[in-house]
Amino acid sequence: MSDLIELYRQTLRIRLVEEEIAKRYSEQKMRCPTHLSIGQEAVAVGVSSLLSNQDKAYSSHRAHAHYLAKGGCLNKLIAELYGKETGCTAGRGGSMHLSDLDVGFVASTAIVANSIPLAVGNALHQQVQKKAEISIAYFGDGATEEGAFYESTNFAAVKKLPILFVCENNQYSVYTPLKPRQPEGRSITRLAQEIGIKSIAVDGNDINQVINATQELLNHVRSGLGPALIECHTYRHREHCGPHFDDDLNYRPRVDIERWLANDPLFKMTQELAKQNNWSAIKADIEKELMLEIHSAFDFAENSPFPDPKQNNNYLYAN
Amino acid sequence: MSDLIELYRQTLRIRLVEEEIAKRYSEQKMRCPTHLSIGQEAVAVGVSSLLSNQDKAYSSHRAHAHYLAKGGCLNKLIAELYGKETGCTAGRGGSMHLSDLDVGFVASTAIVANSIPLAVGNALHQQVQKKAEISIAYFGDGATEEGAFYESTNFAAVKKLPILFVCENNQYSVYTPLKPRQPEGRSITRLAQEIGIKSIAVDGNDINQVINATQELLNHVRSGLGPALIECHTYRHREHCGPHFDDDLNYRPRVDIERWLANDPLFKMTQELAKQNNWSAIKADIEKELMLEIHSAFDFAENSPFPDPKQNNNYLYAN
Amino acid sequence: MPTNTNFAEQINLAQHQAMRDDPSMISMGLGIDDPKGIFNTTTGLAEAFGEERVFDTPTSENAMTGVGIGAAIAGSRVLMTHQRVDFFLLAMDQLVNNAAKWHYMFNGTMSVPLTIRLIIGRGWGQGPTHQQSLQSWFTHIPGLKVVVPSLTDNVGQLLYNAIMDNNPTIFLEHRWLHNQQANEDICKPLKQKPSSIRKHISGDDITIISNSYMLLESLKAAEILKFMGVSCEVLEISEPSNTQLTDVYDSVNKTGSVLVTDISHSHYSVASELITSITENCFSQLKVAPIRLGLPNYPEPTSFGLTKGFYNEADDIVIAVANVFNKNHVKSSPLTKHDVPGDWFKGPF
Amino acid sequence: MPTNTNFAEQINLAQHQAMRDDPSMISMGLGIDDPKGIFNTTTGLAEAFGEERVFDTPTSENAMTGVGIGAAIAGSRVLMTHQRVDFFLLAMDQLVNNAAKWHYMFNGTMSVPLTIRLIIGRGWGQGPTHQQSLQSWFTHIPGLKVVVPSLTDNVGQLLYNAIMDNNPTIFLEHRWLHNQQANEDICKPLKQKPSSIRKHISGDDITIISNSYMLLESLKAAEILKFMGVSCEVLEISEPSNTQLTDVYDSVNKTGSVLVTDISHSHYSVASELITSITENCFSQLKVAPIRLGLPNYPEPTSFGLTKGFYNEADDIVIAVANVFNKNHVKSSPLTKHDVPGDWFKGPF
Ligand SMILES: Cc1ncc(C[n+]2csc(CCOP(=O)(O)OP(=O)(O)O)c2C)c(N)n1
Ligand SMILES: Cc1ncc(C[n+]2csc(CCOP(=O)(O)OP(=O)(O)O)c2C)c(N)n1
Ligand SMILES: [Mg+2]
Ligand SMILES: [Mg+2]
Repeated sequence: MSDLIELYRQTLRIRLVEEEIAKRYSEQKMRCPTHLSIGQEAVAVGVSSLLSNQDKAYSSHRAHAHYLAKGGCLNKLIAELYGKETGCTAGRGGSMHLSDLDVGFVASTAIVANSIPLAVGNALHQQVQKKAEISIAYFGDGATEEGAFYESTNFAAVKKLPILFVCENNQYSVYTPLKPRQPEGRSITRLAQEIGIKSIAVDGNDINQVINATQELLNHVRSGLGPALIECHTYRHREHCGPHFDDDLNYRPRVDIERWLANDPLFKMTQELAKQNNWSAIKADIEKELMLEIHSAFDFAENSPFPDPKQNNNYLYAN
Repeated sequence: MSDLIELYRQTLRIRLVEEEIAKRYSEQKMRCPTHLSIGQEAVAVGVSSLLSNQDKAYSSHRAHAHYLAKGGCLNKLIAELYGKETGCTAGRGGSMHLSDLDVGFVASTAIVANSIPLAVGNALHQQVQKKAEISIAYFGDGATEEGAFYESTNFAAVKKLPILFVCENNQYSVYTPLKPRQPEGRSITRLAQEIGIKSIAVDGNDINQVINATQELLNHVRSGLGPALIECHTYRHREHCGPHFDDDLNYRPRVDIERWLANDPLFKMTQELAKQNNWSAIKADIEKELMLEIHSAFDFAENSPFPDPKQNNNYLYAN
Repeated sequence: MPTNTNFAEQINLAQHQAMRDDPSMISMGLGIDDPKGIFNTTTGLAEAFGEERVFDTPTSENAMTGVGIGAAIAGSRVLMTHQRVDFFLLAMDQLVNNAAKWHYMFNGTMSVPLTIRLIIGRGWGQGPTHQQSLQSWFTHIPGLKVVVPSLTDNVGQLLYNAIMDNNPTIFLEHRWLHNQQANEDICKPLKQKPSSIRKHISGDDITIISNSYMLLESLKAAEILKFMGVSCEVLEISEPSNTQLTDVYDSVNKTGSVLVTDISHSHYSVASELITSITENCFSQLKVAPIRLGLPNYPEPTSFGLTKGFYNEADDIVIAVANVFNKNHVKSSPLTKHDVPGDWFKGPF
Repeated sequence: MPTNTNFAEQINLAQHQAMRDDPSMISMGLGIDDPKGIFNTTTGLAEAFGEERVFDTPTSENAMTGVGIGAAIAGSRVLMTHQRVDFFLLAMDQLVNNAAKWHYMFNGTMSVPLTIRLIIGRGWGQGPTHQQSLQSWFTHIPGLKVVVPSLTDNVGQLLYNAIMDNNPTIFLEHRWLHNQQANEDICKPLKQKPSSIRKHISGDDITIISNSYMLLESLKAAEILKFMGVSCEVLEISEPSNTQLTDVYDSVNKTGSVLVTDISHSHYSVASELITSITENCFSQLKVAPIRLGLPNYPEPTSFGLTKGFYNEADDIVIAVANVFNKNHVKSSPLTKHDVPGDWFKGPF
């Protein structure tokens, strides 16, 4: 149970961070396209609970949860959204280019599927250099439509590279449902299996399922048997990019929305945790502590200076 | 049996054409990279026996057999190899850019897998315009490693497009066997199935298998049920590019070579046909007639003029 | 009373008209039938022409470009739309090896009536991979046509003609122009051929050549320079792939000096090409070295703090020109934030 | 007695040395360990360093480029090889959106020690999609280094230094140079820093700027022009991404005239950029308009008949220069067939 409390705390932390971002986004101070993970946090928390700082993760445009769950510095994340010198990339990359090398979160990128090959390259380096660590590639269902996904998984399978592919299938790419993008009956899991990747599909909102499947797959990957993929079915609560709810646009069936909101990962964990003695007090404490941390991160960001445009000339080339 | 004789004639025709190319290639008059299909002809002949001129085919760098089996003009093919004005593209494209629109052979291209999306686009046009015809995309095992193959088949499956994908799996990409390119146990057929394409694997050197599978798949495609793929296992006899045998380089296991040479499509057909009355006389007649046609095609090519470089300015843009 | 229209609306109109005029036309792209309709530029198309002719696609830029080319070769007229130039980098093989060369390579037997709309981002945190404008790449490739609209009055005409042209055409649309207002009655008839070079202001002292968003800044700059006593001739080149530059040479031969603005990196750019062509053709008339104003040689950073000064504005043009004529100009503070085109833009894209 | 070597061999040597010097280096590409060893440039590498470090790959140019970038970011030094530039068009997203921007975008915290060898085809039926040379594309992108070798004496040095450089570098190798002979003792030490601009012939009347195969033709042209009484200064620029052009400006300021040769299409090319930079910097010293000699604005046709005159040769340079100095020169017939670099080349690639 204490494990579950910690998982809950992690999940709630990401949720509260992103809700705070959403709340303040319209102030026009976080001036960069921002994709919230609200509703999908259990995937990142579940997977990361089985990783060490040595393991290296890459992600996509929707990376806040992956970054935070991996241990990425909260202050740097918020400062990056504000475009401040103290941000992950000192304001060069914004929300879609997060990085915290200290905890093995290498990078997220803004082009769909184009960080998948990078993660595979990381795994190639690990294999050639005989490292014990592994690589993780996070991406969405839309990314699996890119040739880059297919070519990368094929190569990882050929070389039996130490990498875990994590697909968050939230059924949408921006406003577009699966239908015009993938044929009826498509299973990303079975497809990956035929590519040559050990794969499991789970309810990504159920953290126990995520953890159990990840554990099984990591055993495979860490013993050098080759790559693996976990497909996590999940759902995003808010608009694709930006802070708002957008179901007034009617692009998602109402029944789906209701079903998935009822299947919210925090809600699910709470059902279990409510049995715990003293739960409401514990919960209140966690929330309070988290809100303190979060407010302090926003203060940090707001109070940090903008980088000086004179620095724009730095780092065009490495030495 | 008369069907089989015709199939034999077609197959032999392609074989003899290419052997004549091989014989003369070192004269340095056919000055363009040329990929012979010797050993793989049964695929093209079998598939084309079930197509009409309305059906539209695209192919790759190794396109002679596909072009000829579809009914492409022999004179224009040879003239193109010689870079003459009377060639398929009047010398602009060479061996890797064949075309004969009169018989529905739209084009071949030189970049691996990059004509597959074009064929799918052709099928899209056919579907939107409600045409009865279908499209065919020929390509090799190496081409299935390109994202273009994956993205194209996915889209064809989404839209249920009228297209037959024909994969000639000759186990090699240039000198490279499958091992460093595709994971052990890979089946292109099963992979295509998971992408959403009805698929069958056959011995591509057995023309009956090719025809039967193609017929089954074409029934599916022509009734509007969506795309299909046939994977034809086959083997190239000569070097990847150019006229020579190159097994002195030892990149292919000797046992494989022997097994596949014994499984030569012409050899297989002859075993059946030898039972026919008068077979040696029929065979001799066919050969004689074909050699006449072939020599005349080479004469045509040799006697045709080179195009005038002054024409290079034409057709940069269409009107 | 003339009705108001804007750039996005004219783009929308041109597509509606083309779809009506050619029943073989199809239109595809990520999100073209979604509730936002690609910044309202594709709104209503799917409803008007049906989902067989107007449809969303998988996220497969490379193959989908090939599909567009294949459909075009087969006889469809094809329009494809990408929300950013940057995403289209995945499709260079199809564009360059197939689309650009097809008509030529097959000796005129087939053609590729394909238009690809690419939207160029800028500011408000678009950052390194959501703001590139690669017109010099596209124009380097023989066989492609490249169109770069600037003003609401002819953007519809340019797009309509690009669609109806039987060649692969890259249509580079700047996000900051979408809200540009105009009266409908100044808009050029869609079906007329557009002129690829337009003179917006006549002048004697210097020729300023611009396109896309930089044209707006150039026009502003010319106004300011007029008050400073410098008479600018402002030319717009909307089709950089057109090699007929007589109008440009005539202007430079008259003024004897030229400044070329560019929306992309200066280095190896449209500006480089134009200055070289001008130098080759007007050498003896040039009084001073030609000037180019483009982006510096590093990617666009994301932060509001870092993008200050990254882009050239009217003031930068004024300063560069004033310098030639030994005058002085001091950069003024912008009225709106430097990273938005106006108050209408609230992000995120 | 000095031993003979050639261009391909020097490329091979540089790779062997780099693999030895950096145990973290890996090398991959289609066919690099095959019996032909990419025109003998990669022969022996897999044997010497093992198949973990030197390996063939699936035909997946786009993702494999990303894999190379990812491995480089992780700490491997990476070399990738493509038999033609044209195939690499599939990988522009990885190159431009990731490799070029990575060090910058992540504020210097990571780097991409990746070199990509791209071979440029020419003649003997290579045709429209086996002969493109896109150096102006690559050099337009901030953050890439671009190296274009010309001569056997420093090609090894250029490649070794490209590999050891911690930035993504495009190494554009012309197929027609592979057999270029030289004495080993003129070859520059691999581990010395190469100079990115070299003066091969000093002269007073005109500056000729070249790279890659065109340098050989320029050197021949300068010899002929000498007999005609025109003194040419011949410069080689082997790193077009290097913006330090002082040596070029000095030369043009001295001669007052310049001709830039280019192996790619003239339009929007390296030549355009150089002429613009030169005009900006040497305007007052220029006596005549700069001249560029590049490929015409259509794809390379395949036929022996059609490629005649497609490429510029020494004679074309001589004619262009002679014209400036009011002299006459008539094109002579070539000694070997126009579509091969010499008798050693028998096709097909
Ligand atoms: C190559 C490319 N194409 C299009 C886009 C625009 N885009 C940004 S996010 C996104 C949705 C991707 O969907 P998915 O992979 O399922 O991720 P999700 O947003 O659902 O988390 C798209 C299409 C892009 N960034 N890159
Ligand atoms: C994108 C690209 N990469 C590499 C090549 C070089 N190449 C030409 S043919 C070929 C082999 C392809 O193998 P496969 O698809 O199996 O066809 P096969 O030659 O066996 O018929 C390769 C790698 C190319 N033309 N295009
Ligand atoms: Mg999704
Ligand atoms: Mg093969």
